[in-house]
Amino acid sequence: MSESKIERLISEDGIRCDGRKLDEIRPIKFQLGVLKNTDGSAYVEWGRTKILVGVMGPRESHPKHLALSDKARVEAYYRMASFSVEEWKSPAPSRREVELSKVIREALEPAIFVEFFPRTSIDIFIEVLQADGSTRCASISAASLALVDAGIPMRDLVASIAVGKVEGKLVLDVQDKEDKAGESDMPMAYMPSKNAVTLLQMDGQITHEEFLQSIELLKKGCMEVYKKQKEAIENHFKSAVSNGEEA
Amino acid sequence: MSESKIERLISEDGIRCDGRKLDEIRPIKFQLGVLKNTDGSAYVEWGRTKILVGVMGPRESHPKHLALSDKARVEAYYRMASFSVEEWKSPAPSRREVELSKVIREALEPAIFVEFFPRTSIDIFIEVLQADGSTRCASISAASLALVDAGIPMRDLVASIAVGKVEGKLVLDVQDKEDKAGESDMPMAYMPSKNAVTLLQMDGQITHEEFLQSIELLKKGCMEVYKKQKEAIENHFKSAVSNGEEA
Amino acid sequence: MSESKIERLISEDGIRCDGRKLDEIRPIKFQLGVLKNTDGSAYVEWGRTKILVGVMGPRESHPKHLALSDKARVEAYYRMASFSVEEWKSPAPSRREVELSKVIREALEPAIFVEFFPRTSIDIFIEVLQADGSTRCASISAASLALVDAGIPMRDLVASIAVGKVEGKLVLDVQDKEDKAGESDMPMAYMPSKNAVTLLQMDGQITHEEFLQSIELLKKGCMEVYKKQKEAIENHFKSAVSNGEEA
Amino acid sequence: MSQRIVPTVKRKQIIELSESGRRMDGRTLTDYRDITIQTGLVEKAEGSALVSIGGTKVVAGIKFEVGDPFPDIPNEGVMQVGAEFVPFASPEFEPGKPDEVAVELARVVDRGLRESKVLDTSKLCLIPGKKVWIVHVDVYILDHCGNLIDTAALAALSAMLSASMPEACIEGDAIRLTGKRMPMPITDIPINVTLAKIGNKLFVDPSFEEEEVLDCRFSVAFKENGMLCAIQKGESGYITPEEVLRAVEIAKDKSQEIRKKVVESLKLKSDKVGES
Amino acid sequence: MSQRIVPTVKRKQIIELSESGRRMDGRTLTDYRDITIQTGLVEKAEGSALVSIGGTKVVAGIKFEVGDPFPDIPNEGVMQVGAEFVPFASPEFEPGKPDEVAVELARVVDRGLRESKVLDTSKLCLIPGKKVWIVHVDVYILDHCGNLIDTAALAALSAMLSASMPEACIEGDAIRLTGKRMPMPITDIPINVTLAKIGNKLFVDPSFEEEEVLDCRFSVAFKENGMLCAIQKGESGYITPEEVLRAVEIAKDKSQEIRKKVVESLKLKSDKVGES
Amino acid sequence: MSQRIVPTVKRKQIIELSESGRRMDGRTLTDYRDITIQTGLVEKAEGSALVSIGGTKVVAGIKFEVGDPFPDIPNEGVMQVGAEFVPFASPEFEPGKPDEVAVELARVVDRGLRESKVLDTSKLCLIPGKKVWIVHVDVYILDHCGNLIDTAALAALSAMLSASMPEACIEGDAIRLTGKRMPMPITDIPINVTLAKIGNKLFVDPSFEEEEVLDCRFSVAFKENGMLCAIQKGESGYITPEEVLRAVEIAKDKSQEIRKKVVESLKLKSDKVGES
Repeated sequence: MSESKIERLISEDGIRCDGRKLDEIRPIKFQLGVLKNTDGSAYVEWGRTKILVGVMGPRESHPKHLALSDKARVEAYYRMASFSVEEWKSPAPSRREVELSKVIREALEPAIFVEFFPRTSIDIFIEVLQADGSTRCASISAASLALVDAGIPMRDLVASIAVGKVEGKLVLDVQDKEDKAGESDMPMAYMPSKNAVTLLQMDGQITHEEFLQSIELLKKGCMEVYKKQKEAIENHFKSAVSNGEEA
Repeated sequence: MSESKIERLISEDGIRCDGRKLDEIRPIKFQLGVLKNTDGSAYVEWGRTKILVGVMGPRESHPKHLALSDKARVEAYYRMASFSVEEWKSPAPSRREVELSKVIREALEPAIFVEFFPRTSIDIFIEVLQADGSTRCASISAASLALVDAGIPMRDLVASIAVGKVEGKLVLDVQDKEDKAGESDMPMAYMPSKNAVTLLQMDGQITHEEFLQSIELLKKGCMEVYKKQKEAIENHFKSAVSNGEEA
Repeated sequence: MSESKIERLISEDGIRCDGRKLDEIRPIKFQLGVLKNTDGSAYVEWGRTKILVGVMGPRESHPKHLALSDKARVEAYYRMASFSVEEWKSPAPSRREVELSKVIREALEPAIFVEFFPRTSIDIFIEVLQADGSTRCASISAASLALVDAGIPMRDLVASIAVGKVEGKLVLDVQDKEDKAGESDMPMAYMPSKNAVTLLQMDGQITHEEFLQSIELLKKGCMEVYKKQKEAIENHFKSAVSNGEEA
Repeated sequence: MSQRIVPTVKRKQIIELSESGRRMDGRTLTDYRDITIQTGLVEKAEGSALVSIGGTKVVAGIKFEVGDPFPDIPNEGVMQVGAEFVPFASPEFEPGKPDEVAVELARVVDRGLRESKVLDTSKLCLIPGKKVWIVHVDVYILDHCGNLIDTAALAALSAMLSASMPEACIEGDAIRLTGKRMPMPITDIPINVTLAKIGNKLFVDPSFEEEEVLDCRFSVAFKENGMLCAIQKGESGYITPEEVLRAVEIAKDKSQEIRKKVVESLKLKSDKVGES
Repeated sequence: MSQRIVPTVKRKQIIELSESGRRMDGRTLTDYRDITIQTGLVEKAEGSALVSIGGTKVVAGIKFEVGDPFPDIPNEGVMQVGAEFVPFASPEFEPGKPDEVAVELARVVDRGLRESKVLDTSKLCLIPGKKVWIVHVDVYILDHCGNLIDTAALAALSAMLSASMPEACIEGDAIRLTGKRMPMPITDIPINVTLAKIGNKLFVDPSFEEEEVLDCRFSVAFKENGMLCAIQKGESGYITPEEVLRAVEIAKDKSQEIRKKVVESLKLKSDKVGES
Repeated sequence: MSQRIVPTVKRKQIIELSESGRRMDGRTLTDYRDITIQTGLVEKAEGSALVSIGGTKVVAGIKFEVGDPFPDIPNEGVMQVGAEFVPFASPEFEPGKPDEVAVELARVVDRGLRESKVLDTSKLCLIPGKKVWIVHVDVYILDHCGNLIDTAALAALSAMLSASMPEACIEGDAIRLTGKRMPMPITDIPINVTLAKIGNKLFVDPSFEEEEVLDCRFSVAFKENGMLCAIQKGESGYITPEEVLRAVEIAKDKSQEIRKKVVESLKLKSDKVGES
């Protein structure tokens, strides 16, 4: 918001401030099985956004009275490290972190066969080490992989990405600078094989036409993330096999 | 307190700033059965003071270990909406709200046949939408009606009103302006048919003689509130019958 | 810290600002059985430091799921009264109080035959009425006596004292003024008959040589405290017998 | 253990009925329940509104307070939106438990108002860089019979539209209130429309019983000029992209209908809003 | 489930004994237990007192702090009363659980002091409109054997009466403490008297076992000049108006008795108080 | 009831093995597990480090903030150390539960840094008496496989050693950041070494399974010049004075070994530190 508007975020030939094209996503690096004390884990570097996800479960619900008789109880905890953002952030969860925990849980739960694990809990802990835009998309995408790493049966991976409007143009995969200066932000989470949108939010102002274009762009972006997720899984299990150990 | 003392609150012929006589109560309008998701409810407009009360129960105590083996557990929650007072109020309960919740509960419990409902809870939720003095009296009086609306057997209605000392004179049913500028405030809750005082508090300074007079004035005031409570019940059940439905 | 360094805390002939020699402890007065509603209690005046300790237990653990199947659960709660220190202190427990509660518990638990009381709780409540240095040492020493007063079987008393470095010299039993101006503070808790150190902490900077000397000085100091503890127990039971009542 | 009686029978009924375009309470799939808007109930607040959609009842109040600006926008007032669940609004609300549902509600209402720039915060500066108006917009859920988001958003909006603000006079570093009132700098009338997806049908303005069996919730807010200014998908089911597009189409129509209702209820000159 | 063994047998005993004007511990119905007042225990506090009524023991401490005035009384100091239940005072107090009982206790003690204007807060202003003395009056319940309100009120009062305050020197906008002490601006000696109603009898200064079986509690505070300055009925029973009048008569007498005790204990020149 | 399966069998194994100077994971009693230090992971922080000792993993970050000094040291910056247990670090950590273990950890790390005067806070003053730099040092426990204290202390230290601070320009009462960076005023490299006492043996750098069966924990921090700057005994067992002396001897050696590792990893000119 304090960015001077004189600095252009998109050049005349449609190149963004970090050199990307309008519909180009940032470099994304997923890694599974990075933590020792979880049932499953994943790490993602998504541009400069860096996030660790750990999954505990299915395990006994605690406290017990919160257990559900017909399915697993899924909880997500999205937290930002105090040093992950420009200004030092108090470790107490903000209202933003509370809301994001909720929508992230709701984005992931439709992908999990929760009905296989009645009376248990599946806890998804997300720690944002560095936030540079699209942290909820990166969290959801990485959490899908952590769930896979935990061996939890899933309907499909959930891939997620955001479209923004910057200087009047729709751009894929907004980074922090674009988000703050931009006119809108629209993250989506998507299970491609189910054609299922599990998260959709929007802030800002867009026309109906831009909305329709955004949905298309989001589907394209999610497919690219999805591809990277699949590669990460493949690499993980390949290396596990070559190491002669269980992933 | 910031009221300028130059403005007189009582005229020379004993008329108060809102036109009332010294022992005259404000217009009071009770209404039963105003909420859909409670077991009983009531709304009161008491001058400009506006309060909603909802009763839940008797219902299973939660958490269970708080249940009592010989009677219902009664709880009252007195809360002021953030916009109910001059200055914006944080929604976190103040120490005043905690104390008022306690004395309101203690004012109502003697009227309830709690021994009929062992192991259950009766929760009385009070939301002050606008506070213009005597909110505890209005809360207690309205809560009595909400309990009736919930079909909870009562020994009697609890009627409540306050006497204040303003410019050296005792006045019945103090409003906010009189309370803040006044020398004392003395609310009482009373079950007429039992001759039972269930709440009595006093702030300020009064002589023994003024104390005796106050008690008389409070009894008179409570009888007037009591009459209005009975009318409200009658109207409520009458209209319920004429509508051919259960209240 | 705001103490002016011009004021010398130790005179040229090795006398401290309160008249003590370098290895001299302050006057200490222990008293057992000072509270009525506890299972055991003790009061200590240690120089100007004044502390009350109450012990509840062994009693049923609450909440139950915290009980341990093989031993008593010991908890210590170290709290400072709002008026016990120079600046008014909020009653909410500070991080310092939380840490001290932990190390005090860990200093006392090795002395208690916890294995005699599985499934129970022993709660040690410490209230610092006035803090003038070495409050953790005074708390541990007094809590030992409160445990004895509660009739809880102990391996030995725990005696505790601190050594500080002030103006380059090691001094025994630091008071507040010396602690704040001093270069280091090193409290120890010790069970003499077991040769067991149950608490040891250090702040500040000392050489290895000073460290070795400190340990010797601490052992000497603990023995003196231990003697006073034993005297207090003797006096207490003597007076109990002479009063013909149970202590 | 929490006993969730999954209301499968009711869900089946609701879906079957929806095949013929109807609902349990007689509405069509695109009907709202009755909407009532009453403003001015709380005279002590700068603005207030009691709004009901069907049995759902929400009161909103506006309070002004002098406060510090955010460092990065030193010359703008601050709008703060809060949502409280009064425990009598539903047997499920517990006293004093701040809940993720309340947080989400407050933030969705906030975004609907904020992103449409309904309030021109640049006109709420008192002493540049030092003191600005803090505008508290608090919604209290009084009765929960479904569709809290639309009801709360409408209550917050109506309270703002009906509010007046204190006139202040700056004398050096002192702020003096003249005691007079002036209109709020309102620039838009954003309307939020929520639909429930149940089976493969979309239900406008879901009732409490519909919410109990829904797959997911979809809310979208529109500005007067037809632009979208907020979207929120909720609950642990999914929606297809095609259903999203359909939901937005339906919501756009409904938003105009409700905006008309607001303008009539508050006797606004609709064309005047937007000028401020 | 909480096992409340209603002590009906004990209640019966207490009531029967009261018929002949006596109590379990040998007192008459209007006797206080022994009262002891020890001041100056906490030298670091500006004032302190350890007060016991029978086995009930409360320590109170006074601390001064420089702070901001309330906006509506910009030239007056602020008195803040807090009450803490030390968990060893009773098996029923849990650590760290802020409790409505503690809140009520603090507020009743506060009102007794505040409404009698015991402290002349107009003399606690440092820089008008900007800085004033905040006076913290904190009571800690050490041993609970009944009648906390009177014991806590007496401890708070005694601590205040025995306190001295720091002398401050104002140099421009800076506040410098001279290191000297001056007397507190005390203007009254309000005394709180509590009675329990059990059956149709009134018991002055109820013991713990009497409190377990009481119908209700009734507390009233008197100023030196005999005026009432605070009343609080407590607990979930009732009292008749006639009993209220009787209680006030009894309490008035007892308040004078206790005030005499305070004056003697603190070696106050009783006539000096009120001048300040 | 909490089911503590006391791992007596494992304890016996560990003690037996230690008789021949060996440990379950093949180490000798004085070996550390592998130590890795990676700095600069979090570019948005003024400094950061991801440190692992064996499987234990801790990330630390440094943030600068302009704030108020403490009244008693008005011309010095403030260092604040926090420790957070990320719940995925161990099945025993619960979300959002501030824990005495985390508090102790933060305070022990804090003392190791503070008492060695690692940061020259006198160089962090911006406007004397008014504004200073607040330096937040926060450690996040990511994976708990034993010896949190040493790992956290090393992460905090490495983050500080690798940090740069914003250059500020004071213009009257305004603080302007030039956008440039300057080195932190670091004056020492304190190293914390933790041993576990199990039976009558001391185990350097205890693993998680060793911690489960230990008698007590003993941590000591050394400055570059060999002085001790912090000690903390932990857990509910005891240690003899003789063992304490032995532990300090061992720790002294290990601290030099680890300091060398830090200097190499961060490519510090070891002799340069200490001048700043």
